[in-house]
Amino acid sequence: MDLFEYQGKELFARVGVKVPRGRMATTTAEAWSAAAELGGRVVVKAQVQVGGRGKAGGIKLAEGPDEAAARASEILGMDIKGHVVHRLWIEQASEIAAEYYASFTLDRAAKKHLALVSAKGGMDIEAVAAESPEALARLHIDPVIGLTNWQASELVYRAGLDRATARKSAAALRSLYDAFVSLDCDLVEVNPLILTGEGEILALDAKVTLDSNAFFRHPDFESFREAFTVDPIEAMARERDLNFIKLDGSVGIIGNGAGLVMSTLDLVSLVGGSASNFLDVGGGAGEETMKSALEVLTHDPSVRVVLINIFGGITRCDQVTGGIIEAARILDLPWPLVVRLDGTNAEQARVMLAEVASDRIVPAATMREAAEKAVALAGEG
Amino acid sequence: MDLFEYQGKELFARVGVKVPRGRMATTTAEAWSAAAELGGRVVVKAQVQVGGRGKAGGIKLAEGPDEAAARASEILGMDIKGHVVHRLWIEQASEIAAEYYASFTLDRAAKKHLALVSAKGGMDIEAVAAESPEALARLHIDPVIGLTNWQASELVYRAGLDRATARKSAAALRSLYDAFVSLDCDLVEVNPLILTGEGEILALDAKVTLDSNAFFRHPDFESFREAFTVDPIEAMARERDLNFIKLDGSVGIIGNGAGLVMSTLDLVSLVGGSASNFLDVGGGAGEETMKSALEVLTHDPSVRVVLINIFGGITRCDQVTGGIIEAARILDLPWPLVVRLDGTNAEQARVMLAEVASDRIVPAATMREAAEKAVALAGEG
Amino acid sequence: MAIFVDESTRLVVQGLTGSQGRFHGFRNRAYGTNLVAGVTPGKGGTDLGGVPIFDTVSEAVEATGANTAMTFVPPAFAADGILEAAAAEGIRLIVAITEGIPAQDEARVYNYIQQTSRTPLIGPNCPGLISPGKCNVGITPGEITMAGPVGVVSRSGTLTYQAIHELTMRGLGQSTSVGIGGDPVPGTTFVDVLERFEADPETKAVVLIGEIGGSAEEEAADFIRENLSKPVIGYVAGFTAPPGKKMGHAGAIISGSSGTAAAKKEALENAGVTVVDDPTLIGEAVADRMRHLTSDV
Amino acid sequence: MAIFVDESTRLVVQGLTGSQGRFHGFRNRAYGTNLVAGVTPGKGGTDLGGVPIFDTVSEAVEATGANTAMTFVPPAFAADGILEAAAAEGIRLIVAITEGIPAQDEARVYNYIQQTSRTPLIGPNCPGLISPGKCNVGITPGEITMAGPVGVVSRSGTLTYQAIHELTMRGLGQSTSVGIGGDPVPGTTFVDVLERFEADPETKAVVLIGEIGGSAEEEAADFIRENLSKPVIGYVAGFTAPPGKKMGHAGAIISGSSGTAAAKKEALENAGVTVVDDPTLIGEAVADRMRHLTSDV
Repeated sequence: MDLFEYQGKELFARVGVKVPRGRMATTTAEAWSAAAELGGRVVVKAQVQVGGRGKAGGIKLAEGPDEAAARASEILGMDIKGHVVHRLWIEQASEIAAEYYASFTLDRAAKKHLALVSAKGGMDIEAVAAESPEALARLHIDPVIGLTNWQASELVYRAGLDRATARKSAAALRSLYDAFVSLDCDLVEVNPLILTGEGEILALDAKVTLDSNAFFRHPDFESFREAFTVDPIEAMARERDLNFIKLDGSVGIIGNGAGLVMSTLDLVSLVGGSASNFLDVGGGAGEETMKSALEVLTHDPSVRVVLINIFGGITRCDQVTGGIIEAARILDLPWPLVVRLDGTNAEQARVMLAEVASDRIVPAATMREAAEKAVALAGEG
Repeated sequence: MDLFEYQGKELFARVGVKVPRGRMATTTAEAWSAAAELGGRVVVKAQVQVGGRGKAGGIKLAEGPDEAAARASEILGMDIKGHVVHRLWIEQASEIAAEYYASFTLDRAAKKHLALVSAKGGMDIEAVAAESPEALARLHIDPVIGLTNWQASELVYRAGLDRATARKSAAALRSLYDAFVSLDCDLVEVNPLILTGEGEILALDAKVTLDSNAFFRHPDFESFREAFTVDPIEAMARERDLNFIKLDGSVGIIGNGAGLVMSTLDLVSLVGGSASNFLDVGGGAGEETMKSALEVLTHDPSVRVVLINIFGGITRCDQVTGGIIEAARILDLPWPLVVRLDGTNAEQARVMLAEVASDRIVPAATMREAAEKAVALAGEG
Repeated sequence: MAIFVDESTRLVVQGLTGSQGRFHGFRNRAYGTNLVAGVTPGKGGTDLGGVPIFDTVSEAVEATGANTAMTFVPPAFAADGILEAAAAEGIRLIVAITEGIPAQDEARVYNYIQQTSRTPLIGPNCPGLISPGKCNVGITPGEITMAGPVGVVSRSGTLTYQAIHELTMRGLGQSTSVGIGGDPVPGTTFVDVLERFEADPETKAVVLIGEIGGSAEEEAADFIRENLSKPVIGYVAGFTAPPGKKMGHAGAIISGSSGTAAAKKEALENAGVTVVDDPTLIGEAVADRMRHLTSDV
Repeated sequence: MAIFVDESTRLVVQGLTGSQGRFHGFRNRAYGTNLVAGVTPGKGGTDLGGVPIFDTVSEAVEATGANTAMTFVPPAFAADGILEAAAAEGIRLIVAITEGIPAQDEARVYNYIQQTSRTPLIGPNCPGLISPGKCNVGITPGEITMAGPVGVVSRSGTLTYQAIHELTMRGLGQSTSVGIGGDPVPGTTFVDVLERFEADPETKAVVLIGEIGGSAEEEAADFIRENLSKPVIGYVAGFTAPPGKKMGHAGAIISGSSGTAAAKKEALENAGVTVVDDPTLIGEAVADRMRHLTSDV
């Protein structure tokens, strides 16, 4: 789960990573109060999950509350690369002596944590890596013992950070790494990490991706979701424990297993159509799950046909078919169904399906045939 | 540093190992107040660093403050195997459903931590190991990752602890291990670790040995020393950073390096004498250190002769000799010195020594000769 | 032969008394797998369907000679369970079915096992593996498989079944089918499995099922080019997946420009792999490559 | 030959700019050791007596080809420094002189190195080692040594010098003298060193200096009986040490009935070691055993 800057900074502050003092605001009035409370110069920052906020005019300096409110009114509602600004982060302006870059993530190929640190912060790190690779220190960290003191120190010296404040920088890196591990993050990226005029190291930005698999250790993290504007259909699917992602096409897809569903999407595209969603009912889906999945899709007006692709393992095809038939009976489905079933109890399921086959429920023998029929019914292919 | 039970329990409570509530007392009045404050039945326990307190009458139950004071007056001043009782620990009496044994230490041969857990607590664990080895679970712990949850659980089941409360026992073992590591202990031993009538696990005793090398991480641990009655000569030596241990004989020993000093003790014994101490001046000792060491020995009335055995490495023999000559001049040493020097600048030192040689300063060519001369001068050999 | 599991497998299931562990453990036994023990702390000394339950893996191993552990322990306890299995002397393979283990736990456990016992770990978050006719450890439906010369290795679950189905439909049996799982740090990679297929005389061709995210397919391609003498038929899912969205699996995500299906397909093709765009063509492609193989011989 | 250090040693000193590191580092250089670099974080780019200083060990290794690290870092930072040296590619030996490292740190560092780089570590809390005439890494006074056929291994510092002195006085030179240190978890044990002496053709006999505490001498005895073809002369200090008192070294303590000098002497004698009661007899004992050796040949 990708957090907003203000959420990341809230977590940073909680675990001891130093950040400037700040307040969240959703209105100009709140922006005024936040600036008044913080005192002095403040920065008004659009909270959107997209890069290039600054260039787009989403980050502005203000001398006091009135100016902060004025800037807030300019920024709220702004559209930054398709992201509308609903929230602001108002924070004390920092005096910047140097801008660094620091991130911790998992390097899947090396199967170790990867630290990236650079003295060239505040700019696009991929550009730094391409143009001045010597300014980017890379170091693998063994997750068994974590970031050692010598590694933090090595990162500081190799990245060419200010030597006089090397200890403080190393300590800041250790505290960022501790945040990365203790908060169960997939990514912690701070750009820029700044050296202030007083020689302090502060995280001026916070890009934090949480691992939702670890939420059982951090039950309060669920509340971060509230800040996200979620597609209502995705929210409905989540409530029903269905793995749903909205896409741009017109063929609704329901399948079991992420790989099989992705593969179905690809096949639909290959035969000239396009999927309107990714919907994985998971392992062991029965009648209820199928009804539930179909009901979710009835709320998506872009769907013109639904392709159901099930390979029964734990999942029993006969149960799935029962759910489909039941749903078709009670839900008044607005579109035709193309159904392909294989695996556990498929014979039986095919018999059930044959009995109800019509132009609204179309059986298919293979994935390919199912994709072709669905795309034809969607009027795409 | 071996702690008293009450000190160990203070540390346990600090890091979350559950112990009965208790208070320290050094007088019967304090014992009365402690019992009154704690309420209910209490146990009055002699604080001595020796096993078998209970059998010796050093642990007694009391129904209330008056009885606690009475028991305290019986125990205070008692001599338990040569240890006089100066302190008491008064704690709430616990209802005991089962007595376990648990310890964590370093297994030097395996170079890993070693956990020992038994369902047969409250008795001598070496006897348990000898008589019913199946009742003693042994498990090595990799210090890199520490005690894992499965290991704590395995210890509980292998040791045959109560199955209904297995989770609590495993949690107690983990918290004891955390104490062992986070407090930098050489040993944590709890005998008995009890299961109470309410199903709680409590440390009813606490044998804790702290690693003094780690005191830089725990500056407050130094204060534990105040509770120990220290030999005044040892205290003086400690102040001067000399490594001194009092022994029973009459030949004072000064040397550089623990191995060489031990070896000198052995040689004195081999030729029929006995050392009155172990005193290691360490590496790089100069004039001041030698004077300091000799001065410490002047306070020990059992010394009849002092053998100085130096092998110069970093230590320069001429400087050592300078210190000896200076000390002999100003300190009015009450005993003769036998001096053996080898290594760095020994030639020069022997010349210096030859100039002052007398029946009070006796040079020796080898360790063996030095030991023989010293023992003869002590009137032992 | 076969790889990882066969008639000599003696299986202990961690979490056999849980609903998932019980269902699949006994399904494996029904297939013919030698299920010798279950482990559930606190239930030691009991028995489930004739299988003895132990409190610890090491006791199970001592008592039953188990050599393969399958983990159905819930995510919060799974990392610890895998460490326990890895520490048990005698366990030579761990299959972790559990889905949803935190990534930090997986990274720590993977590296620690590599640094200590080096016990092979398949998964977590995987369907397990099957050597048809010999042994099934995991959730693969045994009915759709048949014994034969094709090795299958896959990051996906049901897509693997689809591939097996296509093979079986064409009379192409499988030596072993290994689901390595969809998490970012799988204990066993494509390369590890390919190495074993190369060494297994029974395996004549390999089907590799990849998906978006990470660089496992690219590493497999490098390995295939350098080390594999057997024909490989590939399939990659996720050509139409949008960047930045986790497609079900924690590992299946396109980050920036890396991890796309197109790049993976290209890498595999450059290594001589026949990559099909449609999973229903897998069987045909394998048959085709194996025909050439036979005519070569 | 010689073991661990010789003419090919390229030494980097961690903490060269500290008073101890400087004194001994340059003393080693004066002896002839190839001191190529120093490491002190924050002082990188400077120079001390012609030796370049680096911020990190890896930079020192890259720039100078250092292959041996000696650590004089203070106790609070020494464990981290040892880990740094162990992680540096190219470092094949670490000699940790630092005294007073917490036992928990030592245990963690020792096991981690064993599980990862496996770089040999001598010490901590040791006098280092010397191959007379070739290389001195540590605090052994080079003047008392001479090159020759006797390997020396010891848990003690000055007692080692005493032993070397006795050998040199009798014209018995040393191949290498290794002080493994007096801490409870030495990185290198008697057995590790004996193994190397056995393999070193230049070493014809071995002097082993033990002391009370632990069971290292007993393990050495087992190893000698099984594996050593060369004569071993032993000495054990601490016959008169009282139980329960740390005799200077953290490791030198008799606990209960174990770790006594008498038990160690007996174990060594049972393994065929000539154990002397008086360190001044070491030279004579070695000469005696070596005479037999020559007459055997």
